[in-house]
Amino acid sequence: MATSRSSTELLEQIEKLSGQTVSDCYQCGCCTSGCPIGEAMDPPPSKAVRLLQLGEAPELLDSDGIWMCASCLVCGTRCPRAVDYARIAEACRVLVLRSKQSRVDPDTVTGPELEEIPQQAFIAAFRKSSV
Amino acid sequence: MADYEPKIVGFLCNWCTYAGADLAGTSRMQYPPNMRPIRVMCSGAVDSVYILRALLEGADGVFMGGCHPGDCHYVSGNYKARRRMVLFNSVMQSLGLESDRVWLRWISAAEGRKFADTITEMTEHLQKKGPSPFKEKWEV
Amino acid sequence: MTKYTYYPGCTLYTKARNLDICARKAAEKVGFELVEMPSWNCCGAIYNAASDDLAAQVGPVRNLAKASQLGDKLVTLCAACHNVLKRVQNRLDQPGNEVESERLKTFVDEKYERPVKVLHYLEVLKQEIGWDNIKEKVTKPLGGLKVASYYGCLIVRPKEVLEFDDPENPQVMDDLMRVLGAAPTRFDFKAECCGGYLVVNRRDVAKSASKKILDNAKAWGAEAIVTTCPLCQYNLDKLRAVTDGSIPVFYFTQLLGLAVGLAQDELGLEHNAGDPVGFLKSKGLL
Amino acid sequence: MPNDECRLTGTQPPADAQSTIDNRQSKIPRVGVFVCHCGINIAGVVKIPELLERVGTMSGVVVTKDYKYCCSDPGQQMIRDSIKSDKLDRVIVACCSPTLHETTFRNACGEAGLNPYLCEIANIREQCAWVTADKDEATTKACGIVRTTLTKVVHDQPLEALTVPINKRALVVGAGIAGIQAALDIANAGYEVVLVEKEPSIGGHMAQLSETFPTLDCSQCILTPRTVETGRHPKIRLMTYSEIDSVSGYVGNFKVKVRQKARYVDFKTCTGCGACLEKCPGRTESWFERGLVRGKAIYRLLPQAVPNRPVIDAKACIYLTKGKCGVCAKVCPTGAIRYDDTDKFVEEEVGAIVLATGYELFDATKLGSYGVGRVPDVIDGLAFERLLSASGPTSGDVKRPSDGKVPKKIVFVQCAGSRDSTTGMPYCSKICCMYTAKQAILYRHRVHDGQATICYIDVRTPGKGFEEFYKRATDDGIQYLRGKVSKIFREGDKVMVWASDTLAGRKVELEADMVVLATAVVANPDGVALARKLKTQIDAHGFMTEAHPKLRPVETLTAGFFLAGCGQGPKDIPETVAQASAAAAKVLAMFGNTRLTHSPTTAEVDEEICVGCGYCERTCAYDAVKVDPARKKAAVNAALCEGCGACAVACPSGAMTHKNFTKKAIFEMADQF
Amino acid sequence: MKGTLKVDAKDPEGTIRGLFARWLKEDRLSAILTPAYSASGTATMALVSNPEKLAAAAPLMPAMGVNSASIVAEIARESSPNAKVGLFLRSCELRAVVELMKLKQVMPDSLVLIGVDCPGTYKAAGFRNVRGKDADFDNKHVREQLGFAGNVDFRMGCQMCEYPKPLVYDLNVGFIGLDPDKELWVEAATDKGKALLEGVEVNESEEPAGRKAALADLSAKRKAGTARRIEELDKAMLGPEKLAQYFSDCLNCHNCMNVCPVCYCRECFFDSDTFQRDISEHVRVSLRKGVTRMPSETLLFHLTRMNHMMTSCVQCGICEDSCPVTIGLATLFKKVSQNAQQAFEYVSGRSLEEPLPLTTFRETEFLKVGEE
Repeated sequence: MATSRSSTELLEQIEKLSGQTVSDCYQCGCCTSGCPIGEAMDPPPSKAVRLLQLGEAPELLDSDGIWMCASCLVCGTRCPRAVDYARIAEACRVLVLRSKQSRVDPDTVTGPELEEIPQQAFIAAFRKSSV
Repeated sequence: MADYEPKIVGFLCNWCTYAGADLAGTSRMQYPPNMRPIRVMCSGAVDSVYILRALLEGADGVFMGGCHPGDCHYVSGNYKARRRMVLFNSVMQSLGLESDRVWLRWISAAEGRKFADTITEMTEHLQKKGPSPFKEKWEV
Repeated sequence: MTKYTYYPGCTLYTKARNLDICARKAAEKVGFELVEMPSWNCCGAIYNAASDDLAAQVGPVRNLAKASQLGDKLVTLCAACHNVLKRVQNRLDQPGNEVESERLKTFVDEKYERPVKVLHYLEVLKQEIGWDNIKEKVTKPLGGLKVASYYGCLIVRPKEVLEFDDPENPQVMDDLMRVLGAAPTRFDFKAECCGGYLVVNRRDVAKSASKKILDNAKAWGAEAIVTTCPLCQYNLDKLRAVTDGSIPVFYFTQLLGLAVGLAQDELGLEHNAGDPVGFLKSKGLL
Repeated sequence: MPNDECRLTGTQPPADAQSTIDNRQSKIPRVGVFVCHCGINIAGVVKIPELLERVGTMSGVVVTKDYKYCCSDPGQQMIRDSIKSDKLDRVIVACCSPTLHETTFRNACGEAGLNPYLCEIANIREQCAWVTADKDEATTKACGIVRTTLTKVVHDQPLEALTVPINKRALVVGAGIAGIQAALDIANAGYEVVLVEKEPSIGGHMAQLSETFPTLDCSQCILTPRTVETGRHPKIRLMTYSEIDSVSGYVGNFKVKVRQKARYVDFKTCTGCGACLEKCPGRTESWFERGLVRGKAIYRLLPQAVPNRPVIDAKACIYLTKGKCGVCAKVCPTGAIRYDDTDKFVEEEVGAIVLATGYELFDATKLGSYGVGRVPDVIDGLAFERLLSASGPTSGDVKRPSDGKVPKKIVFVQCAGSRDSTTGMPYCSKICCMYTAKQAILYRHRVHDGQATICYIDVRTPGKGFEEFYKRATDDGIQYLRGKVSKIFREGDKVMVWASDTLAGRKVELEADMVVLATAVVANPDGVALARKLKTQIDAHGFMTEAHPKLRPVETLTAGFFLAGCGQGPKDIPETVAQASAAAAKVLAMFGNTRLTHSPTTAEVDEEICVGCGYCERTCAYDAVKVDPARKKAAVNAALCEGCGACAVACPSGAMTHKNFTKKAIFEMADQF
Repeated sequence: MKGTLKVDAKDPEGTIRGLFARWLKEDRLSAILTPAYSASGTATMALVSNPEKLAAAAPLMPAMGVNSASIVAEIARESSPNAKVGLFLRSCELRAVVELMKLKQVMPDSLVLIGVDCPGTYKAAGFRNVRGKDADFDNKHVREQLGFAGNVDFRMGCQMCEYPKPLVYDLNVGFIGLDPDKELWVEAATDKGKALLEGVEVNESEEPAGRKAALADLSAKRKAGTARRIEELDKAMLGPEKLAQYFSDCLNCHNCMNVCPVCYCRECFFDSDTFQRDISEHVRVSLRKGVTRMPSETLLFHLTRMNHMMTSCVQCGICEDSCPVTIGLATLFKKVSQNAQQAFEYVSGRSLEEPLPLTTFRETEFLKVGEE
């Protein structure tokens, strides 16, 4: 698999920001198995790490999956190789956000329920997914 | 200092580091010839007086090689060597003497590469440091 | 009466008043006092795990510095605040982290005087007060109410930083419920995620994650759920319409308050969804 | 440029004063140095004539010779001749590593009448010629190596190899299939064996198994003949319900103290009729049945128990705990019950010890998300073996523990604690892939419409017939799902499994009636404790360490201790049996000698100097040094001493000496550069 | 059991002698080792068995000629079940006794360790002149406690001592932080110690706060002083050049070793034939460097000795007192041994249970050593 230069750099940045080493992962899939929102996450954690292992960091940064992780840390807690995917996802989001691209535009979030959602959820959501 | 060649006395434990040095040889790995190997049965059998003797008599460095912790052929000799080394370093540092002329390294029988690299690294390190101040300064 | 510096956080002043009010009043009943920290600021709501993102930690650092001037312990109640403050505190005082720690401290004017132990209210109950002492204060035992204790993710993980309880099968809240006279049920989803803040833009995801939690609690025979996180409470309680059949979700402080004799109007039940009053009456607890 | 030893020739003192040797020796040494070309291996780099010339000037050297291959017959003959004609009393052979030809040349010296320990090797091949390209540098280094060796050889003393008699009895610890096999092999060769087993019956884990992979032989059927043979073998002294209390002595001559646990049943009087077993009201956890059924306080491990005698579990016995009951004593027709029984100690003397302490399964309750202990229908592999076994609690019918229903869907979870460096063990347990496939196949034999799903990370089948067996499993419709299970929980009467299909890249939720965990194999904790007590090496996970991973796989670094079975690492039955026979062969090889030779380069004490401070005693890893408290003198038991030299270094006064590695010798070697 | 003991006639030393007399008379001790004055007034040690002969005993004498652990090693090398000897010794002496017990050079069974507070001592040599004709000098000395910490006439070892109160004892007699004209502090830590206090009128109490504070204060001041001295030492000694200079006067007399209480070998390694070189060796070595200093092994001796006994050094400084060329050994060994012992979390003489650092190890310690 050809690895472009920028993708190598991206991987380096992701590893640095997350403090994780993607080659530690042996693709057992435990993170995906245990992810409480694994069905909705695309790619699911193990596949996301696989993309990084294969040098496909740009594809991962473009994906939905990284925005779905709610940082519940179940994957990292149970990972037999002590890889914390939540931190990898965080690093990916940070890289996107730092290029000034918001995932969620606060103005577009609407709905009658918004009145009753605890504000911590808004702060968290916008901190995680908006510039 | 161009013609300065560091002299290193090496104490190699019979079971791991000596065998590792043999493996470096069998694999034809080249390393500088500055180290004179002395085969001892165990790193736990290297007395600090040997190291001091070598240093005071003009060696520029002393190398000690033993089995990795947990792998000692004699159960725990390398753990004892490690404690001796802690004491030795503490005494040297308390006196303001360089303890980086004395290297203790764990090198197994399978680590020929590591042996060759370590001796190369140590020789280069001592080359950079220059001759041991001990040999001249402690004479008349 | 021992006084503790208390950090309520924003949600406890608004949407989760029912978590906070009972906590303060119940504390006095069981023998300690929560003294609210003056001029606290937002904790940030979520911990930023990127290794270089120091700016995100400034808010919590300021809170911790202020708290350090008041004492060596800081009590939290909201699971999110607890998670953030505890993790930032860890970052400040972890050996080997001195350089970063010093940098962080330079961001705020307040002097960080000493390491502050960030304690969750439940930890205060267990470690500082003790179950036996609480048991003595129970005037209205909960009559064997079958409750499933739901901890969520934020107070148990990461385990080595939070040092709260077993992250797979935590027990603290179960123990408390037992002391209060309830019958905690087994429950396999004690520490699974409810979907958290995804409810803001991915309501569907939060709904399905919450449904699994509620389903499992009901499968184990739970009549009610207790929790300590406003967001968990919201996702489980307000979103429960999605589940077939209702099961009330209380804050543990509400049941604590009830058991130690707070009056009905002190429990903040009006902030819960459904008919919690009717439920408690049907169980003979009101 | 040649070193200073050559410059010294100009100031050579008169012969009677010239000596670098120990002053205690009156004789001036006559050292012969023989330089081997090793074809071009040495001679191609080291300048042999220059080396010979420089070495020839060194003090003490009386002759230098070189030869193309010193290790050849003519080469050895050259050395032998020179020893005689040049009246040599020391020999240095400058050649390859001593690990290759030290023995060769020492023997050659011995044949010429020179004490072999006065011959030393200067390693100028592996540590000089082969690692140094520059010829001058190599020559100088070779010269230095010879000089260092010369310094040693002149300090060497003639030594006699020690010999000790061998007590030709063996102790085998653990009577699983490994211990049984080793004991039978040794006993069948005509030597006595003491076989110690901590459980009341022999057989170990193999007795728990249903059928074995990949042949599906009935485990009981192939094991029972062996256990019966062991039980009545005239050369095997079987000590069940017993543990090793202590071992002292050394290879060939161990003294073993065995603690025979109180059985409360007189084995001589008991006929094994089993009347007591039926009436006993006391209940206990059954180790053998993996908690699937409650055992009785008086029990036999299994119906085919060897010896076929019950014992009483004192913790569960109502009479022994509360003083009431006594039913077993009342119904026993031969009056064999002894409530006043106590632990007894028996001493045995043996020459060799085989450690076959076996394995246990990882404590799966530590895998918090797998629900073990919370969800009754999550069991481990050994428990499932009991469910499959015809002699098990369900007579071989697969029924789940919670309600006795026949499970229609079983999920098998592999790597439950294996290959997991965070909550489990980092290694692969080696046998689980195969036994899981076997269990799934056997389940489908018992429950024809049953569905079996195996969640795995990688399927590992390196063994004869293994890959074929794996194919048999997939052919049988057993579903393999690649992905490690994260969570197991109960919902109603179903067991839910959160798995994933990494090949399809998605999360999967499985609904099952029962879940079987292939829990990691770990070293038996009792074996780990024993290894610690015996000071034999164990690895980070408690598995006993072999002397060499390739070439000495059944020996330990402690002479006289041998390894067999899973105590050394996870392995299947054929491998275990092979290793047990190998260990037995090693014991027999030892017993083939009348005496054992032991290297004489041991420690010795100069009593004149020793003040009995005990540094040496506390340093020795082999208990070979003891200080006599009354005399305040240390003494070395040469048979126990492995010759590491640590005690000599620990001794500050120099009272302790390591023979032929004396402080004076090494002290002066450190000065030769 | 602990508490205060009333002092009669403003004579604390006399009160202690009274205790000695009682123990000897009642056969609780067969003899007691105590500081004493010889007939000519020199400071020495005495083994007193006859209570009538106690007049010379000077339990509070502020002078030290040898570290008495050496004496104890002579008299208690073997256990002697019938004798019961009390050792009335100072902290550094008892710490050395403890090390020697671990080194099996002192048998504990027939000994009772009676510790006494020691605020510092003068050298025994010449002490006669310091004391003059003042028979009450010793009592005066303990009364005027203010100068303890800063007394520059004390032995250098004492000036750096941070353990004025012994660490291991059966019975401890103290006066620091009390008014010794009125009362002494006694504290029995073991049954042996309690047996000595039986029948003695002790006013039982907890250790007075004032005493604790005084001890801590003395200790702290000494530590600060030590730090200063080590700083000065470093200026004079650190590095190969200066170190050689520091030891350049050494005569190789080995006095420092001979008086050292924890240098317990019968024959020093340095007197063994390992160090005997013949003329050709000497010439060879000289040839290599062009010139060799003779005697040749002085630095090797000191460095090796440090490797041999720094973990057991009790920092009493008696080596310095005995050095004929006044090499500053006390401060040097204070620094080196303190560092060495800290590396192993060991304090020599602190406890009988702690194993000697070089006789033990943990698999998980010093993980960086050998791994760089």
